[in-house]
Amino acid sequence: MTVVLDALTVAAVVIGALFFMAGTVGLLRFPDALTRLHALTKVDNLGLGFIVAGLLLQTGELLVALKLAGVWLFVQLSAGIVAQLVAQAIVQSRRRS
Amino acid sequence: MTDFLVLAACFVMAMVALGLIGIAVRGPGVDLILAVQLIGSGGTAILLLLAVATETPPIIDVALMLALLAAFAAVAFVASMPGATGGKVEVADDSRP
Amino acid sequence: MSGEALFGLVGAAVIGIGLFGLVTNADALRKLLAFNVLSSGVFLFFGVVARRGAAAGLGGDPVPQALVITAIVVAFAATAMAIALLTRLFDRTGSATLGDSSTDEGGDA
Amino acid sequence: MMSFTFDTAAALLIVAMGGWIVIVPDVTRAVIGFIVYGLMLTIVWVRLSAVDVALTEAAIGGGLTGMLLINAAGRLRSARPVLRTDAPVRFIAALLCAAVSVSLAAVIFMLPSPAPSLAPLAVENLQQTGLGNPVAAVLFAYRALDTLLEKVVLLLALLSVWSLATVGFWPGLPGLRPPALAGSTLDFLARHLPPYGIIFGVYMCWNGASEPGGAFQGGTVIAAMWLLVMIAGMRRVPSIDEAWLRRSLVAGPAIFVVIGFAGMMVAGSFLAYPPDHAKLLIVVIEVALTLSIAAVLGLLAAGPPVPESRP
Repeated sequence: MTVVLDALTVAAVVIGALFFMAGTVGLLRFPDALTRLHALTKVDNLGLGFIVAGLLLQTGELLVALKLAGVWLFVQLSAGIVAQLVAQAIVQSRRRS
Repeated sequence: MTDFLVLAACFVMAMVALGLIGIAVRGPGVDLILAVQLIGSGGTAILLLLAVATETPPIIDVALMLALLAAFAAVAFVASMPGATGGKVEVADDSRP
Repeated sequence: MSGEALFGLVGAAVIGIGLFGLVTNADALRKLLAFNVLSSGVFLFFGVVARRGAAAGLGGDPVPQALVITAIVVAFAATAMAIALLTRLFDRTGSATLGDSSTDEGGDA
Repeated sequence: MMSFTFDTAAALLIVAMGGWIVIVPDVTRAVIGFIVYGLMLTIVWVRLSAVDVALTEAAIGGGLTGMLLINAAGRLRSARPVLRTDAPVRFIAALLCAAVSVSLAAVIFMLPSPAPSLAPLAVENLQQTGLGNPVAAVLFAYRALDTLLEKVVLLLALLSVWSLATVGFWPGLPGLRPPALAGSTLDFLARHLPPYGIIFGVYMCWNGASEPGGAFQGGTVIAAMWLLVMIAGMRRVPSIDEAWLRRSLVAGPAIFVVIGFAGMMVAGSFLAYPPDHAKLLIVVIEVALTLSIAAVLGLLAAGPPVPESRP
């Protein structure tokens, strides 16, 4: 049982880490600020989701698991709205220049 | 498992570092704030990995704090951008001498 | 080399970097930034001392840790005050340096 | 082994960022660099087993100081450019600073071994305070006087910031103004983030007695959420002479002092707690301090009172 759980954790964390890599590649390679923002926000949060899913399988305590999931949900909320705000600012600064 | 999770944390940190270098070599501009977004999601992932790897649940609170304050700093940056300030000012006159 | 010695070296390096920024930048806001970098290095030293004092089931000596918490809060208050002074200086003189103010038009700074 | 690799990577990143902050020509980039540096240091503090410090560093070092510096950089954007010091001077300064660093690095290897530690004493007396978090015990029981005086320092700092008010604008509104872009997204953010943030702040304060956290961390989070609501223009920035504001500023230190003097009568010395009620009293102090810290830090970040319209 533990072996299966461990294998699932490894798989999920590796997928999450690869998403972080994809996000960084997008950040380095995409041509303008809006696409870079898109790469960073979406992909990194997905990566964080996979990592949290993998970590959930390793925690025995319910409270710890709830907190882990709570952090992920909170980051979804805040990063999502902040990304909108940054996008607005990018569009605004383009309009000015 | 511990070693694997710390390895994953190393990997995410390397990705964050690469992303930061990418932002650093680019000139000034709005997408500077992507650095804060990057450390917000990447740093949260690193801390969560460390929390489970070292079996120290309070580190999860640190991850939440990091995510929350990274969002706050991003908002403060967007709000202070040139052109963003100066227009709408809400003042009640009753407090004036 | 242990992890805490490594972070001690980081503290030493960061103190040097902060000091360099503090003496070579004429712009007061940059001085303030450098000063904050310097103080973070000093805090790291406390962190290393605390970590070395790990005993009785604790990961570190709580006394230096509590000192650093106090120090971080006070450093924030000092930074806030410095920034208030600096923006006031800028409002009066149009300048944000601590250098020779004889050419500034405001005068009384 | 793996964790040493991690530590080395974190160490290199921190030093590189510190250097970047100091040498990058543009102030705004340096300020963003400093925020990222502060958030990154959080991870180092976690590696040094100082979770309480990590929480404080993330909240104040990254978040609130960052906001202060960002606003200052924005305000000073039109300042005259400053000439940097000459190359020879910078070279000599670099040499001297490197010498300082090298001597400090040498000190790290000369620290006494075994390291002196107050940890056993702190744990031994933890029972008497009724607390579970030794750092909270140091802050509120063993060295309570330091913490009390620190609160006074915060109030004095706020007074000196306020005393920089423009002539004729006392009492007035602190310099924080909602930006013109205040629109639907910022509104949405200011409606949805603070409830969670405030719950987290209260949790930090409540949890601080037994786990890492406490009045400082909780108060800072609440201050950040308050500032967010004011930046979004959802709540007016309060005038600095409003009674509720003044009361919440002094509530924490005042209760702290009252309990301190009560300790003189009941337990024999200033700031001593009667053993049976130590935890209750400390929690009362922490709750009041959380409120006061939130008010002081928020107002410190909001700045001195200013005229209504800025050029």
